[in-house]
Amino acid sequence: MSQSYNRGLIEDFGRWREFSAGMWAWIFHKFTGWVLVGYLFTHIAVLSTALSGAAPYTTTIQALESLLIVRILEVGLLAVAVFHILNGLRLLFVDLGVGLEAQDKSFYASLMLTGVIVIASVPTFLSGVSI
Amino acid sequence: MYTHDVIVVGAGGAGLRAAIAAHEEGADVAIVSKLHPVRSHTGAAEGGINAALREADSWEDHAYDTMKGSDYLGDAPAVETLCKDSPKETIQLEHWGMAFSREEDGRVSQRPFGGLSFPRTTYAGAETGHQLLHTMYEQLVKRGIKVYDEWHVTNLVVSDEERPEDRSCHGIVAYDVQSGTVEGFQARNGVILATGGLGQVYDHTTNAVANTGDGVAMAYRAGAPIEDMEFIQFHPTTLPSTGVLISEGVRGEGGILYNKEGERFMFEYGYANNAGELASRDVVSRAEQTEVDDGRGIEDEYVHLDMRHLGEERILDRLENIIHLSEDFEGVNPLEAPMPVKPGQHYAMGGVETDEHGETCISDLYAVGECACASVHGGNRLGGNALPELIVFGRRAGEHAAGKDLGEPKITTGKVGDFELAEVETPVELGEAGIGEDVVADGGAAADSGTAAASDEAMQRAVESEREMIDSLLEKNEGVQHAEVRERVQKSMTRNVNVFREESRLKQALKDIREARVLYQDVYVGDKSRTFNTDLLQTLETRNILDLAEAITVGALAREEFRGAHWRKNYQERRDEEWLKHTMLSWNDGKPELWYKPVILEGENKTYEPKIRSY
Amino acid sequence: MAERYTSFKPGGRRWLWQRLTAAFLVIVLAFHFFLLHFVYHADEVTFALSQARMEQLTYFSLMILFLVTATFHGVNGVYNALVNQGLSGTRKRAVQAILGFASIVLIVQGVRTALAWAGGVPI
Amino acid sequence: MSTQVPKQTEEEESSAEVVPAGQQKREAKKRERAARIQEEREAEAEEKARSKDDTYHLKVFRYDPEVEGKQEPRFDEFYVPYKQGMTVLDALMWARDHYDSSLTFRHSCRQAICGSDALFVNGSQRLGCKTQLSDLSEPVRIEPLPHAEVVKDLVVDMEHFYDQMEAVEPFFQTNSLPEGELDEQRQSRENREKVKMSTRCIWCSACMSSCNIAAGDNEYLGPAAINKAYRFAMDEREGEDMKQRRLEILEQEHGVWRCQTQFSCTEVCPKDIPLTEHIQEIKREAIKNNLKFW
Ligand SMILES: Cc1cc2nc3c(=O)[nH]c(=O)nc-3n(C[C@H](O)[C@H](O)[C@H](O)COP(=O)(O)OP(=O)(O)OC[C@H]3O[C@@H](n4cnc5c(N)ncnc54)[C@H](O)[C@@H]3O)c2cc1C
Ligand code: HEM
Ligand code: SF4
Ligand code: F3S
Ligand code: FES
Repeated sequence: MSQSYNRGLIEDFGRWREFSAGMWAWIFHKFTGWVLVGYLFTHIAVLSTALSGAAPYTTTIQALESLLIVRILEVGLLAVAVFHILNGLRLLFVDLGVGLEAQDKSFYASLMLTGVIVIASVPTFLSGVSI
Repeated sequence: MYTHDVIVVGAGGAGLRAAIAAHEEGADVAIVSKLHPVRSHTGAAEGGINAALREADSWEDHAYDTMKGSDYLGDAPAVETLCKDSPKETIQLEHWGMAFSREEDGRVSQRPFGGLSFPRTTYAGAETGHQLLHTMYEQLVKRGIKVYDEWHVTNLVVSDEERPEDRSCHGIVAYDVQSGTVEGFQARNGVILATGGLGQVYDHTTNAVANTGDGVAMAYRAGAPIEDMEFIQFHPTTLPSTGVLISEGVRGEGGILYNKEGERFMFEYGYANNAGELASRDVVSRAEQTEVDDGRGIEDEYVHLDMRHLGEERILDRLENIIHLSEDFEGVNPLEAPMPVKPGQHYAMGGVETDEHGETCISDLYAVGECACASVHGGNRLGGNALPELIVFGRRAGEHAAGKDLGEPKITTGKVGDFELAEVETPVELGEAGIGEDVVADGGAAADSGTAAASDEAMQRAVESEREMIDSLLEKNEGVQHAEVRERVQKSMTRNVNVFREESRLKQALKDIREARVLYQDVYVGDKSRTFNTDLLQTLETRNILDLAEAITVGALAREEFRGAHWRKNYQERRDEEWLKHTMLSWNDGKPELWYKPVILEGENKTYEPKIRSY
Repeated sequence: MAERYTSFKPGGRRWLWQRLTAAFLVIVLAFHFFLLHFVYHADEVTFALSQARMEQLTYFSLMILFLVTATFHGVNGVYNALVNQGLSGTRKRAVQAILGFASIVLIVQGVRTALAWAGGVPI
Repeated sequence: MSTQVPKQTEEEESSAEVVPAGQQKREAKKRERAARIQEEREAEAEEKARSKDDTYHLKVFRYDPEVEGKQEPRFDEFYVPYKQGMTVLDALMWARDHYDSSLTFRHSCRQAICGSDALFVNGSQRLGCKTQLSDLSEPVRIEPLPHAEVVKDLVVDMEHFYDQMEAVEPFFQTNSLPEGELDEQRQSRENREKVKMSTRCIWCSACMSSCNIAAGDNEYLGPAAINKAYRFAMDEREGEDMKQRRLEILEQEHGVWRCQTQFSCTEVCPKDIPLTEHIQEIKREAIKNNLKFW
């Protein structure tokens, strides 16, 4: 072959509109997984303030928790976590060979359920925040 | 230039089997194929492989059925070889892991098929050919046999003695589709042609686009005689837009054929008052064609095959795959509407004349599979007899080419013994138009055989002339394109040399072919690229289509009788006294030469006396 | 040609552990979220409350286990994702080192914090 | 409507070689006639396409490393008259035979068995011959398979796919063949049923092209090759020891563990092979197999 044309990865992801359920599930799962590790690290970092004693810890946490933005981020985290859990369960079933024909439906179900749970818990998450 | 002991052209069932056999005999073998092996049309075969495997069955019965099916135009030594070897070869496939359908006890399944006295058609679902092709390709991979895929073979390199029987084959010339280079492939021991069918001679066929009969045409032009070309099998129920086959199962379950007026024509017009839709393939095909010709076809093209009355449940249960075929390829849901069907070219019984080792009269040149004529199918091929032909004769040719002693063949090749020269009156000149002045060089004749040096030189020259030919095709900037030429021939063949053959129409076809040949003198290739130039390849193929269309028509015009698949309007019966012989054509200085040779009816233990072919 | 003969050890174990930790995490993470956001509300979090929980051995060990599994699951997940995108050779080894190091830091820091709360290993 | 690059033809005309004088006159005449036929033909085609309001609008990817004007990939537009039952492949053939003979694509069987015409049609991998135009929205966008290098127009380089297919020892192996050349190996109906779907693969590479993992990791065996190995690993005729060996091959670094169950392979497979299911089954077999040694 004299020459050939490689369209490269950029173009591939230019096709995102054409991705199917399984691909979206994969992308969302990836994304949420990364956010969760990221959070895990920050979470431990914040909690580490406890090492310098009870007072600094309580103030840090309460200062953070009183911020609306933190609460909103927490709702986001919940969404991310819930989706990752639900889709994770979906994947576990897929690994066991259960319900493969309904894989797209179970993905949509995970999305929907995530939405419902997140909306339902907004009041709890936002309660007591001082604006 | 590449050099191997044995070169196999084509990688369908026949080519693969030949390569494996030659390899097992210790030869250095390579396959050259215009398609990657798994793309070969053997994959399309559905029905099965006939083999007498069971205690209650015998190869003798299989041979009897085959002779009868051939309408006594098969040669007994070839037929008997086929039937004797088929069981062993079929089990060989099983040992290679082929996924045959199975019985309760774990043995391979067999089913009944038209024209067989015992259910001996061994099958793998409705995809026997696919399984066979892939199983054999796997064995090729296992053995590491070299495949030059997407190399289009354009010519044979054959020495140029006067008589074809004295010639020998040195190798081939091929065009690399990806890069556009022309190379020679020298064969120390032999070249095996396994290029498959020639369905593209017609515009409506169950064959693949790649089935352009290249091997037959190349061998023909190199001097090997071609045999019984007029015998073409047509299948009555193929989808009009693609030629996809709708199996006989639909009619077997009770599907009904209707014409435009909604009449059940098989009965209403008395084509088959007893059997109706279940009459034999050729009867149904001719009935459909008559309806269309008489203006009772839908869109002047096809008839309807209706199975809705069978009820959804029964259809889903037994004919589910038909629903998919009709929806995918014709866009018709057969649960809601009748399926359009029409007769389509299906199989070529004729081909390059060979003996039962697959060798042609040119030494070191072999032909196997659908491109060859040994002859096992004679006037008509039985369903399930082509696949065993591939593996039985593929193996034999491979072994013989690699040097194994298979004994003296009983079938003779070339103009020897009792042959009979003949003439047929044609309305136009036959053969090459404008010989000697055209860009398209003749059949690769080259220096005499003998020494290795002479062979090298012959190869060189053949490659050179092929390069020039291709360069000149690419350099030309105006003229006609192959699609135009091809379409003309295909249309005329379908109109005139179809299931019905009458003198005036056959002559018309010859005139059309002549015109197309003249037109082809002006052919040019629009695509100037060297990379994957399918335009160029199709232009080369079109030349083969021209030569073969002519051969089929000449044979059909000469044979004044009704035998097997060959129907002549004014000769409505088989005429054994005169026509129990093979139609042969030799390419003689650019012109077809007609001759006949006797059929061999003497088998190993008995002689097959011609009987009336009725079932 | 796909490389068939490498020194690579079949990836099956890490794959299996990813699933096993996932199954475990479903329970613990749900518990964790529920406890810290629904039972105790976010604005009520204090050092003392955490301390009270941490002083129980079961809770303490559950949290340590939680930390370890989550770290494995998360870091292994990230590693897989990178490898799937064709990471190999030195870069792969570098990533292994970095991720391994980060995991250790995370776990050590987490354990130290837990110990600070519990005031030593609770017995 | 024809999309041949006009500039290029002109250039070639001027650079055409000089033909001997004697031949010239005759050729000129022939050429004239041929040109006329060609023109009539194209005019007729256009006429036909226009007169029917039922035409399909195709946008086809074009690229040719050698032809000026095509070196930069582009899309060409074709209008093809629609006929009941017309497939994407039929439309491409029509466009090639009536507008632009250099339009290049692989095809052969026209019945979904040779696997040569997997294309990217309106955003998903399909066989041209098995896709009805009437199921598609216009314009019908036809591109070569993603993730593969384009050789020309719609033709991609398949070598890598073949390599992957052949890397899994894709051939039957057993240590216990029956003695006699006429003795079959026995296989239960259930077992044949189990491997049946996996044997249907036609090597079209649609699955491989659709898999994001295969796109990211070129060494990944890919769904088709894993399915091929599954076909043998699950065939009871091969025996346990062979199965071990097959699992080892599949467990290689770029083997079965790479699959992230995206399901797109299963969705695009024209032969309806449950690829993800087979891949997952192999993963579980591998785990079971490994656990045995713990
Ligand atoms: C739809 C259908 C159903 C059928 N069903 C049955 C059945 O049930 N039972 C049965 O027994 N038979 C059946 N047949 C017939 C049988 O399948 C064929 O006769 C047989 O497969 C032909 O095999 P082959 O190896 O000769 O050729 P093919 O499989 O056609 O292979 C030809 C090979 O030659 C190569 N080639 C061609 N030209 C060139 C060239 N110029 N240069 C290089 N390579 C070239 C091609 O690439 C290809 O690899 C069926 C046929 C069709 C069409
Ligand atoms: C709570 C229940 C959880 C479940 C059921 C779950 C499930 C899964 C599964 C099955 C995978 C594997 C996907 C694959 O390889 O195809 C995965 C990947 C991953 N998980 Fe989780 N997980 C959970 C919690 C977490 C947590 C708490 C974190 C963060 C620390 C996390 C981070 C990740 C990451 C980073 C990946 C890799 C994503 C990728 O492929 O890029 N997960 N998860
Ligand atoms: S598995 Fe399906 S999609 Fe993949 S190559 Fe085989 S037939 Fe094509
Ligand atoms: S699309 Fe790819 S990720 Fe797995 S399920 Fe299919 S191989
Ligand atoms: S042309 Fe053979 S699969 Fe489409």
